[in-house]
Amino acid sequence: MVAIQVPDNLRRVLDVDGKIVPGARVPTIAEEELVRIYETMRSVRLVDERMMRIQRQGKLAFYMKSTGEEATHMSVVPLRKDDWIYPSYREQGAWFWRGYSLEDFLNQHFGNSKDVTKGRQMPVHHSANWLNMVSISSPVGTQIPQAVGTAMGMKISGTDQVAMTFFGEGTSSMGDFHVGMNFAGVTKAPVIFIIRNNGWAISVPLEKQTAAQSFASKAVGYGMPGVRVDGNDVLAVIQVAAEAAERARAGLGPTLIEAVTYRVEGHSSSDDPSVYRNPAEPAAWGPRDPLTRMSLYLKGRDLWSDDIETTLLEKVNDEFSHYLKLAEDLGAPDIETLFEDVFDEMPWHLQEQRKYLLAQARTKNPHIHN
Amino acid sequence: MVAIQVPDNLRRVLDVDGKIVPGARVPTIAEEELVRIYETMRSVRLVDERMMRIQRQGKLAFYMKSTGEEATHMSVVPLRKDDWIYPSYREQGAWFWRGYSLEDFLNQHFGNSKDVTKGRQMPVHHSANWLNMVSISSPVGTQIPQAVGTAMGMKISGTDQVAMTFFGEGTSSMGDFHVGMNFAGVTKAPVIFIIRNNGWAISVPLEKQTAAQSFASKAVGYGMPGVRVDGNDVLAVIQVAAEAAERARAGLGPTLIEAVTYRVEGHSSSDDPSVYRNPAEPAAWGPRDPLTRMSLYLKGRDLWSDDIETTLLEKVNDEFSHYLKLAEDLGAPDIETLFEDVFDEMPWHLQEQRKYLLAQARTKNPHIHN
Amino acid sequence: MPTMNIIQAVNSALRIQMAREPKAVILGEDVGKFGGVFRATSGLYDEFGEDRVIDTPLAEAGIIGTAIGMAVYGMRPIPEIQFSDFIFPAFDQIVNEMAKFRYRSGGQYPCPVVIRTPVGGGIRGGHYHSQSPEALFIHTPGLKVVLPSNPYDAKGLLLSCLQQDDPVLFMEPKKIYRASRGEVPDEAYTVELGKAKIVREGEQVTLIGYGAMVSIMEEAAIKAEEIGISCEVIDLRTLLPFDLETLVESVNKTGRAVVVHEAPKTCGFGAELASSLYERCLGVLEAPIERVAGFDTPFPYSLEHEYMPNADRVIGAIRKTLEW
Amino acid sequence: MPTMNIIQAVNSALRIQMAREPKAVILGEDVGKFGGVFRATSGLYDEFGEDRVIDTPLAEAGIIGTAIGMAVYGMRPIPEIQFSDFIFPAFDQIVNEMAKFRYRSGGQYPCPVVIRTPVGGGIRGGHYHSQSPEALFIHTPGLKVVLPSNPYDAKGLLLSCLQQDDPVLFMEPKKIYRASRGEVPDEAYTVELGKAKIVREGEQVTLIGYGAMVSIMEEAAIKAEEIGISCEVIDLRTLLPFDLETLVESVNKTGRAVVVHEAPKTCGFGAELASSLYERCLGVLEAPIERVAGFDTPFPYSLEHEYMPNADRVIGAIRKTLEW
Ligand SMILES: Cc1ncc(C[n+]2csc(CCOP(=O)(O)OP(=O)(O)O)c2C)c(N)n1
Ligand SMILES: Cc1ncc(C[n+]2csc(CCOP(=O)(O)OP(=O)(O)O)c2C)c(N)n1
Ligand SMILES: [Mg+2]
Ligand SMILES: [Mg+2]
Repeated sequence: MVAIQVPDNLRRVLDVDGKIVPGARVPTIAEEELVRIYETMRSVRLVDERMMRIQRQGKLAFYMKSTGEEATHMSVVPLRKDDWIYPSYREQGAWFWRGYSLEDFLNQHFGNSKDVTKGRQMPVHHSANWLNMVSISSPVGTQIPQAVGTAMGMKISGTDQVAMTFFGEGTSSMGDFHVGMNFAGVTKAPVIFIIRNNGWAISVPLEKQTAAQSFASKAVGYGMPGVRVDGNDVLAVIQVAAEAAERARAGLGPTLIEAVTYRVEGHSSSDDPSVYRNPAEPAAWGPRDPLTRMSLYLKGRDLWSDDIETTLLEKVNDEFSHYLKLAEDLGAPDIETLFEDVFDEMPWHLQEQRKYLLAQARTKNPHIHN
Repeated sequence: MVAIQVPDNLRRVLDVDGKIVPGARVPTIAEEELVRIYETMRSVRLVDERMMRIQRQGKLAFYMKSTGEEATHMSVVPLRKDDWIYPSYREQGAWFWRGYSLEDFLNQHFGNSKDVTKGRQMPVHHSANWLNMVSISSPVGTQIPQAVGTAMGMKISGTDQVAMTFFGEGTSSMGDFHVGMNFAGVTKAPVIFIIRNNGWAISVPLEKQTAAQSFASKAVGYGMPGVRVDGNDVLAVIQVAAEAAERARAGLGPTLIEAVTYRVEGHSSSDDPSVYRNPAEPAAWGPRDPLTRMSLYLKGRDLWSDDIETTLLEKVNDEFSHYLKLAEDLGAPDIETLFEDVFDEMPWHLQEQRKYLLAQARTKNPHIHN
Repeated sequence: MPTMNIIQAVNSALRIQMAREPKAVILGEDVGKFGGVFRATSGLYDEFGEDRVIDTPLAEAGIIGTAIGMAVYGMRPIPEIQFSDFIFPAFDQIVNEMAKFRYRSGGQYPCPVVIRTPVGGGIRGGHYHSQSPEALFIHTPGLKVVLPSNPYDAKGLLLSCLQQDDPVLFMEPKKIYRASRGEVPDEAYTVELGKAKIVREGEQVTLIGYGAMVSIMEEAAIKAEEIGISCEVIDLRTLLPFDLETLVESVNKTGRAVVVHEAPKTCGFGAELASSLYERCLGVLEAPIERVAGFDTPFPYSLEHEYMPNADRVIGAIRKTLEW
Repeated sequence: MPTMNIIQAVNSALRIQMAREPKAVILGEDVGKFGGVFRATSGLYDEFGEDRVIDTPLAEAGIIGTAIGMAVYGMRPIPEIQFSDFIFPAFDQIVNEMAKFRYRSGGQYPCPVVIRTPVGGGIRGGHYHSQSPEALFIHTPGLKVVLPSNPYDAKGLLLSCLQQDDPVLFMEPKKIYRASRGEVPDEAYTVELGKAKIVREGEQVTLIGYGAMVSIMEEAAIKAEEIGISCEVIDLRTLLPFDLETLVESVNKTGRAVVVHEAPKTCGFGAELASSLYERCLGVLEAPIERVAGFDTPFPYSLEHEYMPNADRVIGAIRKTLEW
């Protein structure tokens, strides 16, 4: 009943002290990009904390932190701009890496009039077609066959684009995981599956999720390679994702990557892990923190310092406060928007309902005659 | 695009000449039971042919033959009477082995007033609770998690019963296969999964069904043993099923068995395989016929002869003709039965609809006044 | 008598059933140690053990598929679907299997699965934590559908469901899970399935609804009374088989009706209720039956309050029936 | 002009779309070499290759899930579900994903998937090859639902669906797949979505239905005429958005209506049509709207003919509206 995994047979690049593991395949990354990777991860940690704080203050209905899992988000680093991503709900860093702004991020959470999704979804359900980041959906696993379909489309169209999709280890139990993986195997679609194995699906530990030796081993059933990587080692994550992307672009088909990490916090702002989880468990994961490892590595290469970190945090903090204020001050989207985008053109029944609601909104608390 | 599989690494007991393969684990079966096994398989072959003939004569809406796959049905031989079976639609022999009569069999196909399922389902959809054989359902794969649930119930109740379920290799692509297998792995439910890999799912060959090396290899993803057996070798089928049943009864959990066989005929009476399949392919499977192998084996042990076979065929033929006549002569179930068994007790709206239909039936072609 | 909210009432019914029926099994996501994300199964894992209160893998098709296998084997499974928005991966198992098992086996295999699932909006859940899919199940022959509006009924109806032999979808109005409180006996009792409840008597307009909409209707009825309109309020409680007799009696008296539900209007249960009433009461109806329902859009997030029926909208409909 | 049956008309529409739209892709079980179990995709695999006419693994959730992924990427997928009874494993992908994609992305990701699937009874298929689940999809905001009754409409409606930008469930009445024949141009043309067709004009009773029920209604109308009753017959063609205007106009003229469908009565589409009509036409209605529908049982096998609506039953209903 303890979800700590012995991280055996994991692909690794950095050890816990931020040193390169002897013999590791190290990804080729320019220095400024290395820094940007760490900055993104560090910013996510900060943003998560601030978001949860405003949630606790009652300003936000809901939030989900990704604390401890930030390195897994960086699977997107080897992708090109024209590659497509189907995220789950716990990959904040992937969004920021692709260029999603803190402003968009906050507006979505507040579902305000500037939210690009028009206040249609709960917090943490982003969508950005200009980044080829597909709308997050709450039902888990539905994105898996969809990502495969996009990859099939890429292949049919003769491009060398790649699709990537993220999901938690719990989600691997859904039927959609199976059908998606199987279609990908058969069609050799250029798709990369990232299982964020964080040990828990809300209150359910991984050993109640599957009896398989590992999640990566599930790849056997689909005739594709399965790779297990230390999900708290950002360079290893990037390396295995880069290899998978190369395979996919070369027409060799899909890859399943299991990034072994840990959900240090509760599932969401609605959760209370103390009810079901031994507090010693998250504590034990502390030394494996992906931020510590990467910052030690960067410091070792003289690319990072505590001062730079302080400056970064100040900057992100300020930016956050700035956009938070803006986001809070904006109202909800116009009532009319309720009826838009159900269809391309609004059919008569929705026009009628819109008219009714607008009239009703005007005559609130109507004076009633009998 | 040719679905013949090199039957490598298959568990085997009999070679194509009906001789015991050196070193094989041979199931312990009494002589009269050996004969009964062959008789059942041989009877299925005959019944299949007669059924298809009456279908072609327009007496029957639909039929599905199991020609060439009869040995796989015998997976049920090691089971006890109190074990449960969730069949798919192509295991005629399993029904007869358990004691389902030719009379019940024919009545079901005619959906007549003596059909125990009250004419509710298409031909080949049997149900027999007195044999712990659960109703066949057309949507493929739904029986898989159900069988697991029954096995979970057996375990929770502290019995040492076992559940077995059958399905085709095509059905392994369904989400329900995955969720069923996964629940079984996690709960260590006493269940045996028999994949009848007959190479085809209607017109789709197995290589378009999965990219996995074998269907048995899918067991890896669920932490259970996967066994590949020559599905045309009835003694091997029985042996691996017996081992799986023993494992299950000992509390060691589920087993996946892939019985490699071949669909010699069309998918069903509605199918025309010449549109999509090279006729050389079924021909090549001839020498592997499970009946030939078993009859050679029995003859080698002086348990069978051509004369005995002729007698058997005559007996089954006569019995078939007898019950066919009876089944044909019976009418459809009473109209009232349409409304029974929707619920335990008939609610008002069904009572009302029943009353309406009965009245309508009486006033057919009513004289209309304006 | 103790006071309970709906969660506590459900929990009490489950505890009674688990204690008296050794074949009863609870299964679902997070129903074990955690006691369910809404805490409806709280304490049951400790009391009845992990064999009978099962945290399943994350797969609704598996939860319902295995529950069906348990039920036909003779167990009494009580699966939980965490939100009714997540019931669709199990839709095939529910509509093609659970609902038809008894029928297709010619009565040989009853399938008494009681699925519990929270339903409806009002918790800022957006379109994946707010849907009201009851009509889909009412349209599926072979299922009973129950949806209580208060703690007393929740416990009594659930205990009724658990004692009968048909599959049931027991939907719980999550908006008022905690807000609706009332006296509930600690011991076992039943509320009869298939019987609506007249929550408030009145003369001029019949208001018909269920679940979280009942208090909305009551609020509207009170406001209407203030301005001299007398409304009868009926809580359906069982949606299938629904209690048409009680509705017909009421509409024969009032001559007007308003049907209220959260689900989208088009092809919603309101259409069935209205059509059935027209068929019986056309002669007495003084005005068209009004349907106050969710709009035909996915359930929104920011505009949730604009989306959901409220007392004002019900009053608007009442007025329309009077002014026709 | 050539004569075609419905299968051939569908095949012709698909061939036109595949030839003119390089992003169009057909996928499903047995749609390739075999040309579909009903042969609707016959010849297309040879003509357009296995990249664009894809025999998928046996998994409806995968067929629709991948079609969605293709559509949001910009392709024009046309998945086939072999029987609409087997659509339920894909139900979650359809109602939670395909239907809501455009909405939940704030309009960023349209999802133009056109699902084709045979529907209805009359082929001795028992309850798993005969169901009519249209109401479930009509109740789901974001989906268009189309169901033609003849070859000409089948081709023209399908071509309309393939040219617009919303997800569609295109249901094909399998009972009359081959029996319904008529003149169909070889070239491309469209039949407008959302428009019903008055198949037969009449004065006293409006008969409303779709798909295989249209010929049943016509048969009833002819028989009714023989005994002096004049019926107007309307083929809805598009079920969502449905053409209420045409229905209202007709009922305003006749004052009576009978709605016919194969699906179970309770919470069927008939309830919506009737309720909508009452809301607009209560003043002119001379009698309750009659619903002639399948019974609220699973679709049977031996008693299929007793189950399905027929002309006699429609005449019974016509008579009821006249005798009320
Ligand atoms: C189909 C479906 N069922 C249930 C839920 C409720 N739910 C939300 S997240 C979650 C656990 C997911 O666990 P995992 O896949 O491991 O991802 P993680 O939260 O750990 O990142 C559950 C059960 C859901 N969103 N969708
Ligand atoms: C969910 C579902 N989808 C489609 C079908 C139609 N169908 C019936 S049998 C079949 C092929 C099954 O192939 P396989 O599992 O290999 O079994 P086999 O027929 O070879 O015994 C298909 C696609 C179905 N019955 N159920
Ligand atoms: Mg997890
Ligand atoms: Mg097969």
